[in-house]
Amino acid sequence: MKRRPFLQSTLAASALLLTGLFPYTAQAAETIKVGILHSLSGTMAISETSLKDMALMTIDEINAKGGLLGKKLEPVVVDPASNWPLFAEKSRQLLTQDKVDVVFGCWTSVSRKSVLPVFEELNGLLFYPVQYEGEEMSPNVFYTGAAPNQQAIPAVEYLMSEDGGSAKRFFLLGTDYVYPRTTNKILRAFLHSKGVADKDIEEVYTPFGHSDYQTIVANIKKFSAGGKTAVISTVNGDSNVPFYKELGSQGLEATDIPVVAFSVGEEELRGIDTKPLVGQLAAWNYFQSVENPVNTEFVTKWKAYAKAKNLPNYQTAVTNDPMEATYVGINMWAQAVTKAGTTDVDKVRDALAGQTFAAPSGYTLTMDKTNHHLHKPVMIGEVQDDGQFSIVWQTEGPLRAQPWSPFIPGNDKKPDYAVKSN
Amino acid sequence: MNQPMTITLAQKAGPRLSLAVGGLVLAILLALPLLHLLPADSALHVSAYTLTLVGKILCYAIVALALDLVWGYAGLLSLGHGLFFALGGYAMGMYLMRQSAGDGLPAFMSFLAWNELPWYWYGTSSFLWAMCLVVLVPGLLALVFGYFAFRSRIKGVYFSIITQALTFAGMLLFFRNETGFGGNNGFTNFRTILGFDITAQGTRAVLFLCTVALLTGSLYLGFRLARSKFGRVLTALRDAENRLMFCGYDPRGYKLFIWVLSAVLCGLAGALYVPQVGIINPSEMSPTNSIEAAVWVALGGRGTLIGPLLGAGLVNGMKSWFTVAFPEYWLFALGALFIVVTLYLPKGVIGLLRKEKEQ
Amino acid sequence: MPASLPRILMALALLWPLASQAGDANDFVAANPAKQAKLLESWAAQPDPARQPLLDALQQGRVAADSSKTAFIEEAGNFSAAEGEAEPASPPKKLRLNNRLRGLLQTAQASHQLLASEASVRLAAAQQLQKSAKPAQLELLNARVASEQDAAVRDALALALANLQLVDPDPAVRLQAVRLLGETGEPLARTRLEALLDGDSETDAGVRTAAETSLAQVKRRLLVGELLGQAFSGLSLGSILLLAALGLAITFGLLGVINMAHGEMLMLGAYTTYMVQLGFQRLAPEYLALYPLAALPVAFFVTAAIGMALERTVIRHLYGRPLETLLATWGISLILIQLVRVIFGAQNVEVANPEWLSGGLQVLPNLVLPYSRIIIIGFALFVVALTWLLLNKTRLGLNVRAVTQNRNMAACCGVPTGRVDMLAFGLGSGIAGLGGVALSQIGNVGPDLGQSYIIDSFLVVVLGGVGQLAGSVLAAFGLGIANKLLEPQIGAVLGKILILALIILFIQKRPQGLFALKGRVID
Amino acid sequence: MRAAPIPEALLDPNRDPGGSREAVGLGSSAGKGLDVRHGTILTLEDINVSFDGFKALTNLTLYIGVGELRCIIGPNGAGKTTMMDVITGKTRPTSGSAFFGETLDLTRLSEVEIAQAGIGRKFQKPTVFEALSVFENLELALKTDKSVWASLRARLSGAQKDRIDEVLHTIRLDGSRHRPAGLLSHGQKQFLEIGMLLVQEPQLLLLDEPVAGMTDAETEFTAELFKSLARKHSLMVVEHDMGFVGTIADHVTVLHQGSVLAEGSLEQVQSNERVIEVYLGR
Repeated sequence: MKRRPFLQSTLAASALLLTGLFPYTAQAAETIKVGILHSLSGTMAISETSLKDMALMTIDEINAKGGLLGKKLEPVVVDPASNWPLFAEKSRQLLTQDKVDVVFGCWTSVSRKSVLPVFEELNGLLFYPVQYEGEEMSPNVFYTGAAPNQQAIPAVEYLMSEDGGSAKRFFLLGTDYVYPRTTNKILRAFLHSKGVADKDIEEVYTPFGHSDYQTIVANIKKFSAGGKTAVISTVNGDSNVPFYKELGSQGLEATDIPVVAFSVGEEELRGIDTKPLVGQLAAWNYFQSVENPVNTEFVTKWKAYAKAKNLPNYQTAVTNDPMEATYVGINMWAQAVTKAGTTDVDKVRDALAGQTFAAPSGYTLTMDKTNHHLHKPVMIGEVQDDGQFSIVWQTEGPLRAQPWSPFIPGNDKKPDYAVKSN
Repeated sequence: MNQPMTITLAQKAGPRLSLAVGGLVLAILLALPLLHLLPADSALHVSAYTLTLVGKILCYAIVALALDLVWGYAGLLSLGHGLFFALGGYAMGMYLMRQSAGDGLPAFMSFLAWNELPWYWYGTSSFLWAMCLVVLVPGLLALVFGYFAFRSRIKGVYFSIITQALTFAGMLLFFRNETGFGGNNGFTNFRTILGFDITAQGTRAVLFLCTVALLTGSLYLGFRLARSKFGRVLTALRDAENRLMFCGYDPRGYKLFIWVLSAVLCGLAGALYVPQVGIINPSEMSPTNSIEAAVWVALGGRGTLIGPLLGAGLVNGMKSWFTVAFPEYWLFALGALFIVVTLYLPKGVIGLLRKEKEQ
Repeated sequence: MPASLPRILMALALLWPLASQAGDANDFVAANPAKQAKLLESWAAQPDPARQPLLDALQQGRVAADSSKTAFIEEAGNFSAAEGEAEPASPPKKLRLNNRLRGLLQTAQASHQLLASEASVRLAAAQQLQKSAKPAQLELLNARVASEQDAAVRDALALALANLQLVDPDPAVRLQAVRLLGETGEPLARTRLEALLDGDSETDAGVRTAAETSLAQVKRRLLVGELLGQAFSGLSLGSILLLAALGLAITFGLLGVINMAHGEMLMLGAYTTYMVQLGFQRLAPEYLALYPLAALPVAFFVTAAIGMALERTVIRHLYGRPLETLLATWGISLILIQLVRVIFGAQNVEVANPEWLSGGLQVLPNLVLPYSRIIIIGFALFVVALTWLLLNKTRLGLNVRAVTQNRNMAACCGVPTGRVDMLAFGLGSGIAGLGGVALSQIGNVGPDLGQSYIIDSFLVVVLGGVGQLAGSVLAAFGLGIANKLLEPQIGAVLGKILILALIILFIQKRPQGLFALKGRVID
Repeated sequence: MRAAPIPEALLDPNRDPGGSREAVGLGSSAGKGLDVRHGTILTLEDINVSFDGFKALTNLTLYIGVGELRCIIGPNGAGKTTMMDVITGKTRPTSGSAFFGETLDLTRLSEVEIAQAGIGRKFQKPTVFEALSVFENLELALKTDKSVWASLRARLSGAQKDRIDEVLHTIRLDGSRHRPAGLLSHGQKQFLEIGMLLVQEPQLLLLDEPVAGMTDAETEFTAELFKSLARKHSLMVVEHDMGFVGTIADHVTVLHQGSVLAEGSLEQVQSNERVIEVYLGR
């Protein structure tokens, strides 16, 4: 009786399996395929989903202007589900099965490290939009986020300046993984070079997903009794809320002990009541509150897009640094394709060197001629009660990235141009 | 559930058919790497993507089988098998890192400004020693943990929860840069294995064949165990441990044997997984992964040998397909699948197939 | 440097009365940040009650400037000139202060508030000055100590003064200041006293000895505060673990369902809180502060209803097959997470603490007990008591216990087992929902909220002994305190690993948990 | 409370308890190593067990002779099952001594060691390996090397197969040898469990309510079976069914509130005033 449906479902299941193994390849080449490799589920979805939407918006925008080389761009969205080996698998799929010409994606360093060998093996092209710890320069990756010298070091310089509160002691707080550890290593070397002694630097790490900051905040308080203290936070996304809430409830204000964060932007602040946070700092290369016509247009477009696509909570849609980096990356790639007249990876790579783009940050950003990183301005923003940042300090102009930080021994021998890691 | 019965049943239902299907699958699996060696423009060429994807799923299938040996047969649900898998993978990864580092230190260490290898890295440049570690590390950990757990007669949910705690602790430990395994980035960027380029078609094909061999070997081992008196003691242990003790059997030895065997199989699967996938990092130890492995087994049908393999293939195949076709909805599909299977297919997919055969 | 700066400021201060007439507000608005800082410092040394409205407006961020750098003060959306009569030449833009200015502003405010009529305001001001008084304020403080009537305020002022007197040229003054500092428990006093121990900075041996004595006293008081703080944070962490685990103690402990979707019940409770908050914002903004109270029953019933629906549709088919409930509930949990992600977005949503849950109670100078945490501890105990009463003193509780102990027998006795199962599962889920409300006040509210608590919750229930409410309570507080004792010693990461290892060892020792029922072995 | 009187039979060195001196050498059931010089196979002296303050056994003293068939009766909660738990090592007494033969200290041995030493137990609720066939159940119970390594290489010898067939016949389950044990009726499961005890060849059999749920015919058959087992083996039967007890027992021990209330033949026990008081109420 039940036999037929069962058989059918089994057949259907095996069909699913087969299509999974052998995805249909390529249609005609009327479009240029663009891969988007951001986690839409799992722990990283919180950060990466908006980058996917931003990429789609930018692609729409380019298509609205007639596409590239007379062809439309066709986005191919996949979900690596915050699973690092899946990132490698998906990138291979994008490059060999879907035959995309470029991929925009990844957030965490580990996901980038996971796909890197694939991109190098298949000579693909990846645009990576997030600030990271540096120590990498692959010919197959363009890094549109900040290297440590484009974010962390200027932030600390600001804290040591009179306007930043002339901090003498530094509490380096991070989640225990590679980016915070490396950044703090660089910062410690930098602080040493500025004459800060080891007794005035405290490094504390918490496990992933840590949510109880009572002891740590108490320790910060204790540490701060020894002199003007600043906290440099590389706490990972989700742990920030309990950390800031604890700061607020133990009565630590930014005027006493400023906290500068490298992973807290507008998007993260959407999930936090910012009133107790006013005055806390963040260092980025872009803030939504930057005032210039390019940014005004950028923000307006994004809000309109969010509303049109009915994204969740579109009423409070914001832009942030990695979104801007995604936007800049796609546009630079488009310019390079136009310049090269082809989507061929080697030609586009050559065309990208020295490419410039008037970015929403208000600066004309340049892709470095050799090191695959963007020249970026650095801005320090203070949290306002409306969830935006007011910019209290910024660099004169864009800085060249130093992916091989001079503060890490041995890096002086590293070449200043991209070479395959293999 | 009823393993010995099902075996007899399968025999009755036509060993020829089972053998034919099994042989066909094996033939396809053996053909895949050979087809991969064909030139890329050939119509029959199997892409590296397909090969690594199938290779990955086969590794998962071994894990499922190993888990089924302890869960389906001995009734011990481990929610920490990801740990053994990852440990095997890390042991292999250490060797691969040493290979790509040449005479120097692995990249992540020089980056931490370490000047010499930690003691546990000694000898990892030797493939042989790395292979020993692949077996020894998960095996010894399982032995020590199992010895204490079974001595205290921890079973059921308690056992599941402490295995989960174990793998969670392992994950936190490996997350730390200081532990000396590359922190959350783990190991990537492997170059050569035994001197062969890891991305070469030939190397891929050989690795794939090794995986098929390990899978067939484990399957054969499982089959022999299940048909031996040992297998029947395990079944008895699962259903009525007290009765078995009063028959004069010491359950600890039996549990420990199958538990360690299962951990070692997982370690081996992990060791084959790493060079094919190209990365090993602590998220393999996350409790979620281990729960997922339990789901493969339940989905396929536990207490059978083929069921877990089917389950691993089905879930991972679906995952690969869904995450491309409907990226936002694949969790719904996966979740619904679990519910439907537990509610309507208590014996898993294999139970369903058997029912078909019976009619 | 420390000597020359006051002198310059004094000189400035002498000039000030003249300049002041030109309009503080307009001066401030026209100045660059460095000059603004100087202005604030001088105001702090020379308080003038007439400046109070300006300072208030600055602190509340209501000061704006037009293009001609004329100062305006915003009042309910309208801008009026801060000084004299003027119309804005362009739409005024609000002045943004940076941290440094905000700090100086606080000090200036405190100086001005020393002149306030209420003693409590003066006291708070004096306490603020203990932290931030600048040498330039020495004269002001001296004058205020002399004229202050209220004893408490005078003591506080004396202390603020003592901080400045540590560098007084007169050893006798320094000695007195050192003695005074010895009577406090301020972490800052410790640093200041430590600086005096060194022969280079403090030449007088008598002062040095007194500093040593005072330092010992301060350290003792600080230690007390630290220990109390540790104990409190242990209790607080315990109460959070308890709230997270309590629902599970029912669904898993009593019903035997390995409820992997328990974390999602917490998450749904937290999202319900978010929705209630939104509702209040839209419909009754005047009662917004009460939204957490309103969220409690709502969250309870919402999650209980979802729990009951799940029980009726899925879980009731799985009783007696505990390991299969694990798989089914895991599926449910995946679906719920993704559902929330699709509806509310992957990002965290904002759940703000109302006024009465923000800030903390200053018990000792180095010990603040956050109100939210105090209330959560109380709330956890309240929920435990409620659950205990429900299970032990009501008909429902009796039925639940009967069903969980012997389903068939209970059915024979006329207990409607289906209904009881449903209600019990609903109760467990509802309690998880209550836990979610509490968690939303201290952590983030996002789709993954539940995932971060599920492992801890299971550990608490298992450690306490399945089916033992008291065991869960003890396990939660035990884990919380152990965690907080270990954290300062070996760091949060190793601490967590060690705790997990200890739990594994403990279960070896007592496989049935803390509170296992001993008895005849039932087969 | 005074210790219960020791049966005369056991005190008299000239008498063979149960007439089974020679039973020691009979079959393989008499373990090679077991020292039963004094004719006592089980000695329990002053056993106390308490669970969280509740005293389950109080100064229990009991002796079972070699080849004896002893029935234990007593109201619910008298401590019958707890006593079996103590003998089989499942529960450790708080004080007192328990010896199997003259030398094996049961309080120091694990359950498995006790089972291997030659004490078999049948549970109150029939417990068989439901997923295995009847034959496989017996195969597992069969007296043989039970270590992991042995089980990996185990093959049944002809003699072992014959032994299983023989027992299958005895317990009247020859027809169901390949049926999964889970599909047997309640009574059949009882027999299967008894069969498993038989192939295990213990010297002392502990049987907890063996005829519960059996038809009259089955009960009768069981009584015959037990009587034939006595002498070759020692049996301790816990039973409520007085009729059954009457047909099989030479000696009856009455337990009450964790200690021995009376001991002797069924008639002696039934006429004991204290027993009447306990069973019938004051």
